[in-house]
Amino acid sequence: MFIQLMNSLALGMNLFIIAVGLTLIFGVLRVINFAHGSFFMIGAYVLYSVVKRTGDTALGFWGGIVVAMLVLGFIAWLVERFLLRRLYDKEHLLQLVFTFALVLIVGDLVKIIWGPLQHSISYPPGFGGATDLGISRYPTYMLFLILSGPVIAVSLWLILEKTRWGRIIRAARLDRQMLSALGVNVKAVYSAVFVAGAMLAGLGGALAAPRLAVEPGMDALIIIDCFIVVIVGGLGSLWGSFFGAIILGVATIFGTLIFGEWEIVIVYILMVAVLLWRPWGLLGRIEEDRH
Amino acid sequence: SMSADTIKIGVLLPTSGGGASYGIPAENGIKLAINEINQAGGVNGKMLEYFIRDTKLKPAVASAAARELITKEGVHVLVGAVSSGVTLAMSEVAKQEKIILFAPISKSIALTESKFHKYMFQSSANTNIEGRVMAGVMKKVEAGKICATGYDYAYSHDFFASLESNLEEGMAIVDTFYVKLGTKDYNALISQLMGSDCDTVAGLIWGGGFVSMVKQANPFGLFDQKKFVWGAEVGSHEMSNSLKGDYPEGMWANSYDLWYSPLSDAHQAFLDDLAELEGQKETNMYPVTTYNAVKFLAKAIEISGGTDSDALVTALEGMAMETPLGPMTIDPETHRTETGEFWGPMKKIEGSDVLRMSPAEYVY
Amino acid sequence: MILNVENTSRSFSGFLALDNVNLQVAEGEMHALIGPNGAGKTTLFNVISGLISADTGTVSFKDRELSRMKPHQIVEVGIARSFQRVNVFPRNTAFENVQVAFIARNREHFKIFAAAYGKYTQEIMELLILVGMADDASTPAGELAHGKQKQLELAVALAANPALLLLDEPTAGMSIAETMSSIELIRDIVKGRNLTLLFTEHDMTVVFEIADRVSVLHHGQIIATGDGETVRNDPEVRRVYLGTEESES
Amino acid sequence: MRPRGGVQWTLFGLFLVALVPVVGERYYVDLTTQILIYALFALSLNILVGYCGNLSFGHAAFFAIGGYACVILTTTYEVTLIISLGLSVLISAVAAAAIGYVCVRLAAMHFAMLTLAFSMLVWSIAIKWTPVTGGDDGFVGATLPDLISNPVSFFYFALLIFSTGLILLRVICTSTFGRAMIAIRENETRATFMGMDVRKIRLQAFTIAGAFAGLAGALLGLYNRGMYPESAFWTESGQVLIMVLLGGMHSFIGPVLGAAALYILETMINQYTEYWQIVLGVILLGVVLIAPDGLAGLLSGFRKRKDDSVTGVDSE
Amino acid sequence: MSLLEVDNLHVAYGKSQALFGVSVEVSRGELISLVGRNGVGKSTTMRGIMGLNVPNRGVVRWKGEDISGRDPHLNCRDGIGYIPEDRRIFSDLSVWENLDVARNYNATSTADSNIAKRWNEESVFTLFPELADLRNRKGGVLSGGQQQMLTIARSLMGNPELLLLDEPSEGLAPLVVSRMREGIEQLKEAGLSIVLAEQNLGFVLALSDRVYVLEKGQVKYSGSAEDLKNNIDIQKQYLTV
Ligand SMILES: Nc1ncnc2c1ncn2[C@@H]1O[C@H](COP(=O)(O)OP(=O)(O)OP(=O)(O)O)[C@@H](O)[C@H]1O
Ligand SMILES: Nc1ncnc2c1ncn2[C@@H]1O[C@H](COP(=O)(O)OP(=O)(O)OP(=O)(O)O)[C@@H](O)[C@H]1O
Ligand SMILES: [Mg+2]
Ligand SMILES: [Mg+2]
Repeated sequence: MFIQLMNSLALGMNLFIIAVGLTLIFGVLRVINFAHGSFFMIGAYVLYSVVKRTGDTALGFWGGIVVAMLVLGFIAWLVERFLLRRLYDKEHLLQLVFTFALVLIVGDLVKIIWGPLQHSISYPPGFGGATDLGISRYPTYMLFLILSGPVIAVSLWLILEKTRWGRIIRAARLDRQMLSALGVNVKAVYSAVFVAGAMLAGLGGALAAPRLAVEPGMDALIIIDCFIVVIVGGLGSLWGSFFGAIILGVATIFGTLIFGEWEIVIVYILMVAVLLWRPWGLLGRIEEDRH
Repeated sequence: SMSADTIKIGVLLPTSGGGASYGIPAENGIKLAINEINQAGGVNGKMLEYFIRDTKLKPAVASAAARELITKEGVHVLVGAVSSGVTLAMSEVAKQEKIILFAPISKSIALTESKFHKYMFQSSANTNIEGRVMAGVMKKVEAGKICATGYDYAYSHDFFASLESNLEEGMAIVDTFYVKLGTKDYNALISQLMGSDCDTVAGLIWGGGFVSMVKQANPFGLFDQKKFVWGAEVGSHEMSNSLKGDYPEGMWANSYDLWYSPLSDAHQAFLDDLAELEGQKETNMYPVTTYNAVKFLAKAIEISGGTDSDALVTALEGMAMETPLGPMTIDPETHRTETGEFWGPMKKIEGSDVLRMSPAEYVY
Repeated sequence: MILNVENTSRSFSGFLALDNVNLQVAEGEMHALIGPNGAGKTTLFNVISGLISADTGTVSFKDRELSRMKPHQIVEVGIARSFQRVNVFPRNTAFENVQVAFIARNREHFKIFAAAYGKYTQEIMELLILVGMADDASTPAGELAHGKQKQLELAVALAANPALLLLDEPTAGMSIAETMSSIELIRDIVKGRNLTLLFTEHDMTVVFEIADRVSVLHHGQIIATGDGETVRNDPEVRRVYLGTEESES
Repeated sequence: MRPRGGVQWTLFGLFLVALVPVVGERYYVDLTTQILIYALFALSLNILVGYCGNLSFGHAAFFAIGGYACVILTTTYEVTLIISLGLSVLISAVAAAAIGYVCVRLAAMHFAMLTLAFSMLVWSIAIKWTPVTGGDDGFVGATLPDLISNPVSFFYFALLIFSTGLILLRVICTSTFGRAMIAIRENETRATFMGMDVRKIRLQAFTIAGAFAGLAGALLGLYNRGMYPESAFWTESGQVLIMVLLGGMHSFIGPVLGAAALYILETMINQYTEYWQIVLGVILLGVVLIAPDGLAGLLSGFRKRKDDSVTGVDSE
Repeated sequence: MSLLEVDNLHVAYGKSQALFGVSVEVSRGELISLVGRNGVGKSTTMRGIMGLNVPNRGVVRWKGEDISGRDPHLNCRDGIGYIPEDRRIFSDLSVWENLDVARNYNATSTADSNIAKRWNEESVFTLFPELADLRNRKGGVLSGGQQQMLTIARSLMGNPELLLLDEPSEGLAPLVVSRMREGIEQLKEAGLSIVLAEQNLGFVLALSDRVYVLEKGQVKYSGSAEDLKNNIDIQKQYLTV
């Protein structure tokens, strides 16, 4: 039972790290970024490339994570600066087609660069085994995931709520034009948010990589989980996606244990149930998307 | 491109997304077979040509592409696909259009049982055979109480049914744990396996899922607890290559082909040619399956003297052929040929960080 | 009394926006609701029209209790409203804006086989002429000048054929010229069609020009009711709302 | 403003399509049949997205329900074609009404995500309910009456159904109900205070859209002689949504163009390269950046009447 | 040299042209008003100056430099403050946060201007004392008048030299209107230059140095407030019935 709870948390925290970027981007840019899964995938692949060169060293792994985030930041900057930016004042939904196009392109590029076969990354040195927690032994890397989730959540929360930067980001999601008339370079804010969201996806991908096969198609699987997390938690809400991720983690693990292969149905029933109980998600607010 | 007077083979394989790791290597087998045949002067003086379409792992897409290949490109036979659902959908098109569909990879028994029709041929080891083969392995490892695990879909269900019915006295499946197809998190399953009092685990989780499962189970020490017999071709070189030292040592696993374990000179020659085509000594396991399929079809065309489907069916029924993996014969009743697979325990080899099947035995 | 608001309160997370309000509006009367910013005027309109619910108290219209009704049902019993901030269908033409109102009024919004084209052309044009917008029929509402949009809102509200009209600051943001003509227009329509009017306004010229009676809301409470003169001279109203110099014009 | 403006053009277009089997090879007959099916599917979605302003990510659910219902009825229960077609439309409509009843309580993205959740529920049921649906292998081998079992006769059958659907949807969109949907899309609060029961109208739109999606799904099931769970998967909903957006959601006929364009692109590129994703992706990027009003917007750009396409009322 | 010079400005919304060559000039310390009926282009002129609408013809000169079509945030950093007619408070942010977002850390313009006062929370709270009590309340739930004060205060946080003030009295209670008037007078005394758009003629005439009368996107009359007060013809023709 204890192990299962820990498992749920580890899964949930990993999902949170990936999904929080999605909710951040949606919260400010109002773009539903289908390419978020693609960013996740690139993160994992970049880490793979780095580790392949450096061998299984600590520096290789942790440095690779940083490289993965930087690469994604750069890609996201290019995408935002030269393409996405031109769509903000166009028909809103067309951004969906845009991000869908990105998914297609990245899908093929990954196949071209890294080949069609699956790859695997070892746990970083010192994280491959289990740690004694008194009650039982538990995989060290998963403990690390469980701890890194709240760290990222709290840091993001501090940035958003307690810094001027965060206030500007929150204002940008409310009224972009007015903010610009108040002397804030909103274009740069949008760029920064998109880049930050993509870097978080890359971080999530890199952190998840040692526990997964790095292979084409991993983008399509993760994005739907991210959607569930973000919707259950409440669109655009940081803590919402935190708790949404934990709920999905619990539902997946305990769903499998209790309902076996019917877990597939359970997760969606749960999502429907949450939305019926709280239409705007756990911590979401009513969307004023008209006017 | 080539003249209208070629023999055209329509190939349907997943080449994008999650299916690419099967489809793209499988295409190499087609290329190799066609190159060989064309260099030897073709079939009855005609060159072979193939047209490949991505199934995108979607049955409806595959059906439409199959129809397009037949009506637009005018292909004479079809080869494919990987996943059973997709192959079944294509089989329906083959039936309507009266074009042979040769399935070298899909293991569904429905193809040649409940949904059987005249134009359907299958050269993979289907779940009936695979289950029987695995039962043999179980005997070898003295499996005792078995718990079975696999993705929740027809392949696993059929497979375990066959395994169960072929098990020796004193062995039985005591627990069965299905997980949803495409699962990324195996922690619940790992706990269930660790909690079960079985002696041996019979596994069918394949591809990237197997990688994830192993990576997640290693820190828990799952693989030290029980014996493991794993189907679904996770014994392939590709798989051990990607997992390297993380691969659970001692696990019994299988593979369509092994570049380091030639069965014969003919097999070695095939592997050498493939190595040249792929530009790597350590070749993939899928090419041999599609290679054989093309060879069968080419021979049937040669014998029947044309591309008329009905004549081809007649030629294929009962056809025997030497293949890199030894002699194969198509049963005239079931339209199937028994393909074996390499089975053996995975061992660390000195001087390499990749595990190998040792000893590898070709069984069917 | 056509409209009867009794002991109505409403709070927003602890803040009491309406505090035990009692308000009666007589049939055929033009009743102004004034008060400082944040007094609760719009909130009261929202309660009457069903956009938000009251915490306590009752609202009845022609002796029918409104509290349990949904907004569209309240429209059906004869209450139409305009909004403080202009609220039209910006991408549709003025004509289409009014047409939709007619469709709704005649409960044709569920009919999938009743062709909309050309429907109610005559009624719509009459109404547009009435509010002085005959020339703007085919202009998208979003491109109309502010004042015209307010007039369009009036036309839309009238299309519902209401007995009671709730107008939230009908002349806010209008130029002097437009304010003057709007006053005329509203007065003519209300009297001509025998409607009852309840409106809010910060322009005292408008208030004292057309209101038969005035109620003053302050901190969610009605602090004075009466004819224009009485209210204008009420010291409390002067203190919290009008100030010493009551209005510029 | 005149709704009749495009009728001649539409009839002419249908007439041209009807000529395909006469002038074109078998392949083009097949291709057109599939485009007609997806065009009908996209048209049905546009009721929701373009007219009612409700973004649905789960429209494939009704497509799949209609498809499964039809093949199961004709094959397992041997019901005659016309009756099973009618029944599958009815079943999808009922399913849409039930699911819609819950979904229309939400707006915007939440509505979108709830529809997504329901469609994934339908998908997982299609996979798990093996005795009826054939499970993950799909329902294969549906029987077809001889009358439509040949590709050309099936083509005319599909064209007939498509035309009927097109005309019915056109009538619905230009009806007073159509105006009400547009009003809700433009400004829900205002529509409410005109006396409209917004939820009911949205539910009605959802049901109608589901019914026509079911009809399109039934056609696909018959055409493929089988139905597969993939048809309910969210990517299928995503694809049809892209068709609508690509074609232009503020125009009645836009989704048809979008469906044709995307379907042809996907098939054609798959024929020329294994790297179809990258080619299609780049083309989509180009379209989005060059023609942000969709293909219909691009076309109507040539024909000055842009104001109509903005109101979304009467453009063709 | 004038502080702001608008020369022959043309602005369109999509295909519909709203301004047809508006020319306006503002000197340091001056308060000028734009008046006219609804829809004549007062707000559009301001939006054109601010860079929120890109002019299709004409020039906006700020301290002699051509700034037409430049990004609004650069104009703001250069000393132009904008107060829109619809207020546009950041509803989810508290009053203090609304102010903080608009803070201009590198208000270089202030150094070389003759504005004595450098605005910060304290000084705006002194100007609008009721905001001080509301500093932790969310902007979205303020009443209309409070929001109007916050909008002005927010704009001041950028330490502008010129304020574009669009209909500050709309929707305000009479008492607040007169306080607003005092507030604007204070700003003017503090050395700010102001462009005011207003319907309330009394308000305009009492405050302005000069007045521009607009009609259909063009300036039809300009002169001192005094002159306009006496020019009943112009008033009749463009302002009243
Ligand atoms: N949804 C809400 N949540 C919290 N407070 C609210 C809400 N709606 C209104 N209020 C508060 O209720 C009070 C009354 O607001 P209301 O809009 O009714 O004022 P009003 O009299 O119409 O003012 P004005 O003349 O400025 O329009 C205000 O203090 C406002 O902040
Ligand atoms: N977003 C817009 N889209 C299209 N046209 C617009 C838009 N905003 C304003 N207009 C048009 O531009 C013209 C000028 O409008 P503007 O808002 O500048 O006038 P104004 O003088 O400020 O009026 P008001 O006193 O009502 O605020 C008007 O005809 C108006 O209809
Ligand atoms: Mg109000
Ligand atoms: Mg204005």
